[in-house]
Parts: sequence; structure tokens; C-alpha cells
Amino acid sequence: MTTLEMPVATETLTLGKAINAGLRQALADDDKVMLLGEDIGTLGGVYRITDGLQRDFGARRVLDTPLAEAGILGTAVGLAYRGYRPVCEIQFDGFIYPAFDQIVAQVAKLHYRTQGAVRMPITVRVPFGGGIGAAEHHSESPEAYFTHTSGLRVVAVSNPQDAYTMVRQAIASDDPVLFFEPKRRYHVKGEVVLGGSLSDATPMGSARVVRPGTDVTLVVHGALVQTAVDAARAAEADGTSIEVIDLRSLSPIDYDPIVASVRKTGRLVVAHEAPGQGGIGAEICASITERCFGALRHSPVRVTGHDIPYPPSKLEKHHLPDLDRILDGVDRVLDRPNSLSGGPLA
Amino acid sequence: MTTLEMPVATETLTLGKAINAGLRQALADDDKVMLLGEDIGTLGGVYRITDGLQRDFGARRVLDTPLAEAGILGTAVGLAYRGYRPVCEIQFDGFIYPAFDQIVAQVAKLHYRTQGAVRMPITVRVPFGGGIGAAEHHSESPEAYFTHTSGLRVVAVSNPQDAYTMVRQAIASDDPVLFFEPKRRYHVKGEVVLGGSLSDATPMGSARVVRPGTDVTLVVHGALVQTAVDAARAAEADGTSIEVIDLRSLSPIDYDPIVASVRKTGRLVVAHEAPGQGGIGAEICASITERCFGALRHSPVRVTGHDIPYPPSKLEKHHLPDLDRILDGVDRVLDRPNSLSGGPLA
Amino acid sequence: MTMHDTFLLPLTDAVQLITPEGRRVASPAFDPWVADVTDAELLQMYDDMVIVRRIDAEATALQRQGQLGLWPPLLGQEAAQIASARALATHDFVFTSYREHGVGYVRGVTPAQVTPVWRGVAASGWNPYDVGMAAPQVIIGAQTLHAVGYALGIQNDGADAVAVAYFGDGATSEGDVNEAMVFAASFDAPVVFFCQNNQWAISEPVSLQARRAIAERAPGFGIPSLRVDGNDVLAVTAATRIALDRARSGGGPTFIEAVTYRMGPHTTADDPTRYRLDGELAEWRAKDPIARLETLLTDAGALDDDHRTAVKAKADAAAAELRAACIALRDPEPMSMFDNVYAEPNSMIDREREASRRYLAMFEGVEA
Amino acid sequence: MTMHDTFLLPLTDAVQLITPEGRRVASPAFDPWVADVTDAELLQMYDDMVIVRRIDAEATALQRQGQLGLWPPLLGQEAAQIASARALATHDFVFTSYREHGVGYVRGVTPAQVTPVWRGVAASGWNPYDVGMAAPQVIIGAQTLHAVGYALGIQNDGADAVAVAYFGDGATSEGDVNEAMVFAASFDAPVVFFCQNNQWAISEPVSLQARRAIAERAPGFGIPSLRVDGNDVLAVTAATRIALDRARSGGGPTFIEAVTYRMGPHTTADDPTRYRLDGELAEWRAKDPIARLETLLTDAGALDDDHRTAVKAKADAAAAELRAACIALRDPEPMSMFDNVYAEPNSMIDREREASRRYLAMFEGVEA
Ligand SMILES: Cc1ncc(C[n+]2csc(CCOP(=O)(O)OP(=O)(O)O)c2C)c(N)n1
Ligand SMILES: Cc1ncc(C[n+]2csc(CCOP(=O)(O)OP(=O)(O)O)c2C)c(N)n1
Ligand SMILES: [Mg+2]
Ligand SMILES: [Mg+2]
Repeated sequence: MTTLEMPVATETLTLGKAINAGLRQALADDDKVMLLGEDIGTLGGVYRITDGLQRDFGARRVLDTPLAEAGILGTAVGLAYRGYRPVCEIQFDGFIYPAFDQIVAQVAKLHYRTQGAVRMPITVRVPFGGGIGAAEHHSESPEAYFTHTSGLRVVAVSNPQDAYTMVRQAIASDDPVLFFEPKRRYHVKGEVVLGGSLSDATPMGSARVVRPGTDVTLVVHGALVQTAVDAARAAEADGTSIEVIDLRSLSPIDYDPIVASVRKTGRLVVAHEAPGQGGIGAEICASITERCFGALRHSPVRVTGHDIPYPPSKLEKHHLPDLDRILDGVDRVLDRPNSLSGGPLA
Repeated sequence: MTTLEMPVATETLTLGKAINAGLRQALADDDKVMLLGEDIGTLGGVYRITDGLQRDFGARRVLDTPLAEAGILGTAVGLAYRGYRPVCEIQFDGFIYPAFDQIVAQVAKLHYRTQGAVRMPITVRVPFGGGIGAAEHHSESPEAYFTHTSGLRVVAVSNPQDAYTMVRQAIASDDPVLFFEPKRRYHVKGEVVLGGSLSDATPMGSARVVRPGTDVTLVVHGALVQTAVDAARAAEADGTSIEVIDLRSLSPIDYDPIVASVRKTGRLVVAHEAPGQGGIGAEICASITERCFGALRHSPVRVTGHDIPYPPSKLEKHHLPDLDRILDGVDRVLDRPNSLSGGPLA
Repeated sequence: MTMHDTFLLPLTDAVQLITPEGRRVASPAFDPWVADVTDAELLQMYDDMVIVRRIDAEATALQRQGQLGLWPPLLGQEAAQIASARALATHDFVFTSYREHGVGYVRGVTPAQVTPVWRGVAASGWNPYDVGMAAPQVIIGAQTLHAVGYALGIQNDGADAVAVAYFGDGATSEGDVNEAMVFAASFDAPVVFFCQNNQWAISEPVSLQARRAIAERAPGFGIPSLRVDGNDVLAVTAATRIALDRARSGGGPTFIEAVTYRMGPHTTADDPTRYRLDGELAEWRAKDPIARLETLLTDAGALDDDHRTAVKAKADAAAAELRAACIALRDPEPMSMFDNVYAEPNSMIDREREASRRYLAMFEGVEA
Repeated sequence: MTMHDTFLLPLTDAVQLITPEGRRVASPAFDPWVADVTDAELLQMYDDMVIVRRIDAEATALQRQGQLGLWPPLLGQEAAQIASARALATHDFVFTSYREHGVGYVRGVTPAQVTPVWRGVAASGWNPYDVGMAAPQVIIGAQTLHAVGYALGIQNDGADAVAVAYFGDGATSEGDVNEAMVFAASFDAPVVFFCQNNQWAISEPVSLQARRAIAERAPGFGIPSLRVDGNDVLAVTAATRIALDRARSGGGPTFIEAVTYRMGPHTTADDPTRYRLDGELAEWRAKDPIARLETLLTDAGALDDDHRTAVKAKADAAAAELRAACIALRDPEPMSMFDNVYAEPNSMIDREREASRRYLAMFEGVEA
């Protein structure tokens, strides 16, 4: 990790360009940083997130790899053994599974296996989530597979500034980090403070209250952060005050701000795109119930993707939590008329 | 699925032998049933679960495969396309990850992908769990990865009778089934009614109250069922009445008996060997809180493996929930003095 | 030195029976396998290729017009697909990736069945059992194992069918494809590995995936391989027939590398100008699979302007059918998303379905 | 016909420089690579093999006595391991599976560092950086990719080190091993693939994994391969030196198949009588790697009874050291299970640790 004082500048960047800037900074800061992936070199990635990086840092540091995800991750493990900080790009969420064994049985465990002798500062960048009208396997939200895997850190970014800062933090971390990028928000712009020392930045592991509120706590990550903020705005018009928390870190989860919020609101809604069963919403609801049972005025509510394979894209609007479904969840947690008011489900 | 009237007989069998008998029955019932795996033929499997089956049904139906788990599952997909009912053995829990992509992106999705045209009646047998003093990767509990995967069914057996019946049911099911076998209980004996028609048997998807009780509901599966029963017996001596529920099916989860129990007890403890974060305990606690919020007198409590890679075997007794840790969980849910009485954790 | 770094047969050029200029050249090894191919059959392949190329162009246009979400063009790979698929029997079974529109066309996939996937209304446009062709596979290489498993089933059934796996040059790097070769060899499975080496895996050249000709990989697994000019319908026919014959006669798997070129983008989302080499496209245009067959047949007096006009009309009709069918596709009913997750009743899905029904009912003002 | 089903060099027997009877035979290709090997160096290998075999037997005994949970014996594979490891430089780095006790011994793993894993007190007995050898790998084949990645690192560093991957015949079926060959070839990585073909993967014969000699797989990936008698220290030395030399001089990866035999069970939990063929063990006993070197050295006057006695004493001492170290191993502290899950502070682990501390404190009667 670098301790240099970085020059600071502010630019308006898309989320995608912010990641590019973060990768560029990381490559410049530490010559042990290497990028590996399919089509990340000449093409700059199918989303152009690595655009220009091979040109500027060379084909030894920004590697187009053969088309094999286990190969990418397994090679990264060997590079880490040698002292490198590999940053792997998985082209789409649904293509991470061939690398699953290398991630859960190797990357996650090697520091433990070697009693701390070998570090695995590997970052795995994964564009994730739906809403882009894509073909099968291009819209998944596999984050819960990794949050259930001890030894990994998992983060998801929601805005350009976090994207820039957190990708640098992930790369600088001595632990392996699954870095989830909300692909449908790659093009969204925001102000980004570039440069700066990582030690001054909000830690990668902390959640953030993005909109304060008093009636309901709404916990989200990735692309749904914006949807949640929109929902909170809409609810405000009805006189409902929603506190929106962006998880940012999915493992470990920063419970303090959630606990503080729920103690205040007594009501929790968690939304995510992945199927509900076994999703991170289950973990958060269970953990918050453990920690705040007495403060809860209603059972925590989950608003999630359905327990189905990701459907054909013309159906995704019905699968993904949107503003209306989130507000329906808010109505449920507030005991207002809602979709389930008709009586308990079977 | 066969509808023949089966001769019925009762024998005392180990759990392992009961699976063997179930596989034998399935092979006899339907010549589309095939067994695939590493070392399952001549050797009869490293746990001898398939002992004698290749001898009796031939090397075309009981196949020793090359050493490649993706290969086993991918081949099974093709066989299913052709109308077969493949039963794959994964030698140990920790070796399922190379097959993860074939399981979650193919096996789980093909029926959906083809709008029902192609069935995937694939059974994946996985000896799982710890407590046998084994080397790394031989003691894992990966079931939550699969319960989070829509399109799969997941079951775990705990006794010889269920092992026999449920392996037949899993094979007869037109859906893919992850079949988890509690390897540390392979040698435990019990009475098994052999034969009989599957339509008379308890459905594979249903949970079972294995010990009625009134004070606390304790939900477990696999090897921990016996531990839970032992804990309930011990608690009885203290005057605490624990209702033990064997989940049997982990996806879908049969919530009715759990809900009924919690409405009665107001207190839920879920125990499993897998790490807590994102484990099936989280799902059950969240779901039961959703369904029984008013009835809960304490937040549901989880007693699980720690959020660490499976430790060296000399430490596993500290990692796995045992009778004492389960009773400590019971004390927590009953607001009795317990390990966490000292004050909230950070 | 016992360095096994070279092969018996140096793989210089792929086997070619029709030159890019449209001349028939002799190949003592391959000629017997195509001796019976009539001009009428060649003309049939010509027609197929023209039609498929037209459909492909129409689909690209539909994507540009927002009617499809994505389209992976086969432009340039018509001969590899049409000739190989034409060599198959009806009861053979094919496992492809996403670009095999030509294979599908020959198998009987109708224009109307092609677009649902790419419009996003269904994950598969046809019933695999109706056409002997699996749903398209997006996970690179995964289908090769499926083909091997299907072939094991054929073997167990004592049937004389063959399973065929289509995949790309990039796919050969995936573990699955290599495991498929291990399994196929081990069990002498009646399977044909048909690799369309179209020179690129999105932006990655085949040289990144393989330091030798792709066809050189298989023999080390115990699988004989053939390397043919994939833009030459006759060479592809011969190779596929050889492979099918081996499979049907218990000879086990064969690997075919069809050397071809993707003349379009990887998909409509791709910009190949970012990675293609100068002159590359022009070089391969000169090897166009349709043009050379057209010359051959014209020179042989088997193809005249009347036929050309007729086939063009057919192609336009097929394109029109595709367009009409595509545009007529309605979005699926929301509740259909819960169908076929499981084959058997499932309490989790039932509950989800009921919750969604009630949720949607709120918007319809319908009593839940 | 362009059927690439045979190789330039028919792989009949593996290269042998010392016959099972202990005679030195000539090999024009290999001899130059071992011309400088002195009798003293051969004697060193002999000593190593005797000691490692003794340690192996002791560990098996310790397992039988309940002191180890499991042990995977290397019995029969001493030459393959000792000779290859002796050919390496200190700054090379080795990635092995679980059976490479001989490699570890040469790399400097002490007897005391061997047993922790198999007793279940630690997942790795040594610091990989101390000995240039990774933690043992249980997931079959996974380490081959690690070796390739490490080799890429070496390449980027401009170092002249080599990464070596040890794996078995069974491992060659796993996707990972094949992907490792793809990556190694693609990047000309300075890596040596060292496959000990010990004929079995638990109960599965090598013929189930590969229909050709294992060595024939690599050339198709663009990786030259060598097939040697793995029970012959000189042949293994020569092959390893050739491969290392290629790697160090920028020649890229090499694949070595060392043909050997596992004379013991797969692990102490295995019963090989269930699957071994009649006479197989006897046949391979006659090819014992230690016996043949003993004869060669004795005939050369380089090994006498005094040395035999001395080395036996050394071996017994090593075995005693192993035993003593093993038995002295204490169970780790319960709370140590939370150490090193993460390299950096982690709130989830902190909480778990604290909960466990309090839980354990209850039993100690200590105030939590
Ligand atoms: C497992 C997996 N990884 C990555 C991708 C993304 N991807 C889609 S097509 C493609 C290139 C495939 O190249 P090739 O196999 O040569 O087939 P072609 O597209 O040229 O027909 C890639 C990398 C994928 N679909 N699946
Ligand atoms: C991914 C994976 N699958 C299965 C196993 C179980 N297993 C352990 S050793 C072994 C056989 C390995 O054979 P080989 O590669 O020839 O090595 P050898 O044991 O003969 O040294 C198997 C199947 C495993 N450890 N890892
Ligand atoms: Mg290609
Ligand atoms: Mg072996």
C-alpha cells in the first residue's frame, strides 16, 4: 500500500470511468499491481473499464488472458504467492462460476492455510446485476455465494466516488476482495475527488447513510442504492421518512449504522436483486433481529429478486425490485395496506 | 418413477448401507438410472456407498469417471438431455466447487431455459460435514450455496430410513436434487423398511418433528439432528422441553411444522455446521421472523460453525456446534445465563 | 531427444476441396467421402448459405432498430455451419453455443424460433427434442460436456446416433472443453467436436488461446482430429462425414477444426475495428464461403441467374418471416416467470408466485 | 488423410538411463545432461531416498498408531521426487499436491514440519517462503495454475527462477491442469509440469484418465514433453534439467511424465487390494527406484556396507525425529482458529472471536 501524498483533483466522471481512474492510480502507485482478464487489453474490456490501461502500462501488467476463468483466478493465486496484487476482471457476473473453486477453496483459504505466511491481495472485479436487457448469464447477482465464504471480503459500489476510492482500497487490501460493480450504472456521472491518500478515505468496510430518515430503515447496495433513494424521495411526498443505507461492504457487514438506524426507526427493509432465499437480505434481517429485537416494531422485510433463475430480459422488470416494490415493502413494514394485506401467504 | 408395488422388508442397516440399498433399488426400478463418480465402481466409493453396484448392474450403469467434477456434472446434463437419470457422487463436500458452474448455470437452469422441454432429474450425492478428523476440504458444509440457487432442490438426511427412502425419492424426482449425506453418521445403524412404493412415503420436501417439546424449537439437519436430540434429552433433565425438527429438505424449506412449533414455543434456535454468515440459519431465522413475529418471545438464535475456513481437524470440536453450544443457544433464547450474558458483543 | 513437440503431420494448410477462386481441387483422402455429392446437393447448400446470410443480416438490422437486444452474427461462417449440419442425420443431436444460426436453420429451427432468445422473451426459442438441437449455450464451452454425456446415453441405448458439439476457438481454453475430450476419449463416446476457429474470441486472437493449430490439441487426448478449410462446404462435408462414420461405427470421438472467419462483429454490441488487423477483413472476404461455391456451381452450369433470383427471393421471404415473427413477439406474461423453475410442485415457488400475483393485482385494481 | 492421430515419436518406453537391474544404459539425448553427475551426487540421492522411504514408513506407522489422522505414502515414488527436486535451484518455487514428502525433504522441510498437516494441527507445516514450496494442495490439480501464475511473476520480475508444478496422473483430467497448460503456453511461462504417473488415482487406473501416454497431451498445447522412467534418478535428473534449462533460457514450459508406481495404498485409509491387478505390485517391486541405484553404486564401488549402515542410522534418526516431533505436537489453542482468516482487521471475525472467548471462558470458570 502506498503512503505517498497524492495530488488531489476533482472531475466529473461516470462510474465506469471512475473505476478506470482508480485502476490507473493503483497501477501507477504500485508496480506489483497487475490486471488480468478476457478482452481487457486491446479492447479495454467489453465495458471499456480498462480502456487505455494496457497501452499505458504495457501488456505485462495488463494481460489479456486465455478464455478460462479458473485459469484467471488460479494464475492470480500464483502471482499473489510471488508478491503481486492481481486484479482480475470477470467479464460478467454469470461467468464467475467456472472460477468458483479457485475462489472459495484457494483464494479465500490460502492465508489461513499458511497461517498468515502467504497473502492473497487479489481483487476480483465483477460487473453485476440486471436491468440492461441482456442475454442469459449477464444479469446475475452472485454476491451471497461469496459473503458465505469465510476469508473473502465482498464490496459493492454504487457511485463514482466510491467506485474510484474503493477499487483502490480493494487493491491495496491484503485480503482478497470481490468487487461488485453495478453495470447498469456504469454510465451514471458524478463528481470524483481523484488522488488523495487512502488512509484519509472512508474505510472500505463501512456502510453509509446516504439519506437520513426516521420511519423506516432501508438497506441496499449497488444499483439499488439509487432506486432506494428515489423511493425515499417518493415516500417523503407521502410523509414517510426513509433512512437509506448503502451497505458498500457486504462482508464484513458494518452493522453499527444499521443498528443505530433500526433502533431509531424500529423498521427494517432490505432490498437486493439476488433471489431472496439465502440472499444477503436473510443475513441482515437475521442479524438485525438478533441485535435489535426489542426495538423492532415489525418483522424485517425483504424485497428481492424472485427465487427463480434470472428470467428472459423482457421479464426482468417484474423480477427486480423497483421503486414500487420497495415502497410496497415499506408499506408492509409500516403495517399499511400492501400487496400482502389480503392475508398470510400459504 | 416406478409405480410397481414393492415387496416390503425390514432390516437393520447403517446409514451408508441404507443409501446403498436405495441406490440399488433405484437402479433396479428404472434402467435409465445411472451412477457416475470417481472410484464408485471397483472400489465401491471411498465410503463404500456404491459397494457391489457396478458388479451387479455393470460398468455401463455404474461408471467410474475420469477425475474431473465439472466433467461428471456436465456429462450428467447430457445424459439427462438423453432421458437418463444420472446420480453423481462427489467424493467429498470440498470437491464440489469445480462442478459449481455446471450445477448452478446448467443443472439448475436447463428446465427453465427450455421452458420445461428438458428435464434435469440429476441427483448429486455429497458426503458432507465435519467431525471425522479429516484433512482440509473433507469436512465442509456447502449446502447454502445451493439453497441460494433457484432451480435446485436440496435435501440432507439424518438417519438410515430417510437415507434409503429419500435417495430413491431424489432419483425419482424430475428436478435436480443436491443430496447431502452426513458422512460422520454413515456407520450409525437403524431399522429400515425396504421396498415399498414411494408414493406412500413421507414426501421428500417435508420437515419432521423428531422430538416434540414446548419451550424451544430447535431446527437442524444432517449429522446435527442426533446432537440436537441429545441436547434435548439433556435439557429435559433440567426441565426444559425442546422440540427438535429435522429439516430434511433445505430447499424448499417446509415451514409449516417450524411455524407451528414456534407459535407454540415462541423461541427458535437453528443450528448448522456451515459458517453462520449467509448460512441456512439466516434464511430460517429471517423467514420465521417474517411469519411468526408476534409469537416470538426472543430473537431467533443461530448456533453455527464459525465464520472461518474449516479449521485443522484438531480444532474442529471448537468449530462445530456440539451439545454444549446448542444448549448455550437454548439458554440464550430462553434468556437464561449464557455465554453472551456479559453484555452485547461489539 | 524424446521431445514430443512435433506431430506426424505438420499442419500447414487446412484441407481444401474448393479454392477461394471456386476451383475444385483433389484430395485423395477426402474425395471419396464426397464423391456422391451431387450438384443439386451443392446447390442446396448454396441456397441454405444465401438464406442464412440474409436472415443474419436481417437480425442484425432488427437489433439496430431496437427490435432485438443483441445479435451474434454468423457472417462468414456459413459453410462451416451449413455443410456440417447437412451431414448429420435427423436423429443426431447437436449442442451449440450462441452463433450457430446456420446449424439451427438446417436442423429445422424456423425463423420465428430464432429471435425470442435475442429479443429477450425466452431463453430458448425451440423445443430441443423437436429439432435435435439443444438450447443455445452462453457459458463458453459448457455444452461440449453435455454432448459427451448425450453420446454416452446413445452408447448405452445402443443407438447409432451421434452427438455433435459446436464451439469456438476461444472455448478450447476452458477446462470444460478439455474435460469433455478426456471423458469422450475415455468412454469412446460417439461424439464429434466441431470447432469453428473464426480467429477471434471477441477481441482475443486465436494465438492467445492456442500456440498450435487448434486441431493439434485433440490427438494428445487420444482423439483423432481433422483440420479443414471451414469456408469450403465440400471439405467440411467430408470431415463431418468421416467423423460421423467413426462415431457410428464405434470408433469414438473425432475433433474437427473448421478454419473460418467471423466477418462481422462478435455481437452487435462489439466494435471489431478496435482489434482487427489491417487488411484482415479484406483477406478473408476473398475467401468468402458463398462466393466460391457460387463460382464453382456457375462454372459447372448448375447455377444460373434464374436460380440466383429465385434463391434471393426465398432469402428475402425468410428474412421477412423473421422480421414479422420478431416484431409480432409479445412480452411474456409477468407470471410466466415462475413457470418451469421446477418440474414438480415446489412450495417455495408457489409462495413466490402467490405473492407476485397479489402484488400485480394491486396495479390492476383487481381484487387479490 | 489428415488424421492427426499419431505422433512423430511413438511413445513406447519411457527414457531410462538406469535399468531395473541397476545397469547404466546410454541415451544420446539424455546423457549430456547428466554427464557431470558424480557418484557422490548419486550417493546423495540414494541417501535421500532411503531416508525419505524410512520417514514415509514411520509416518504410516504413526497413523496406524493413531498419532496421525491420515498419511499418503510416497513409497515407490522416491526417485521421481528426489531427483527432480535435487535438480532445482534454491530460488525456484515448487507447488505440489499432498504426496510430495520427498520433494519437501529436499527443499528443506524438516521432519517436524511434515506431520502437523496430517495430524490435523495445522493446514500447512512450513512457511512456503522458507523452503520455496507452497502449502500442500488437496484440491486435485489446482496448484498447476498457481505454478503458472508464479511463473508469470518470475517472468515479470525478469528473474531466472522456475516454478514447478507436481501433480498426479489423475490430475491431468481436471480442467485446471489443462487450463494451466493453455496459460503456460500462451505466455511462455517459465514453468515445469512434473507429472508423477504412479498408475493410479485412488482406484482408477491411468487408462481411465488418458487413452494415450500422459506425456502425449502437452505437445498439443504447444508444450514439449518428456517421458521418463520415474524410478530412475538419472533419467529424472536429465529430464528436469532439460526442462529447467528451457525455462531459464526463455524457452517456456515443459511437461515431464515420470512413469512410476505407488507401491503403497493411496492413503492409509485406502485398501489397494480391492483394485490392483494380480502381479502388478510384484512387477513394480522389481523396478524399485532405490534397489536399482543401490546396485549401480555398489557395482561402481561407490556404496559399501559401511555407508549402508550409516545411512540406515541416519534414516532411523530422521524417523525418530519425525516421531518425536509428531508426538510432541500439542493441539492448537482453540482461539487460534480465528487467526489469519484475514490479514487485516475484520469486524466479523472480531465479533466471532469475542463470542467464542466468552463461551470458552464459561467452561474455565473464568469471568468473561
Ligand atoms: C464462461 C464464459 N466466459 C466468458 C464469456 C464471455 N464471452 C462470450 S463470447 C466470448 C468469446 C468466445 O469466443 P469463441 O469461443 O472463439 O466463440 P466465437 O464467439 O468466436 O464464436 C466470451 C469471452 C462467456 N460467455 N462465458
Ligand atoms: C477436486 C478433487 N476431487 C477429488 C479429490 C479426491 N482425491 C484425492 S486424491 C485423488 C486421486 C488423485 O490421483 P493422482 O492425481 O493420480 O495423484 P496420486 O494420488 O496418485 O498421487 C482423488 C480422486 C480431490 N482431492 N480433489
Ligand atoms: Mg472464435
Ligand atoms: Mg496417481
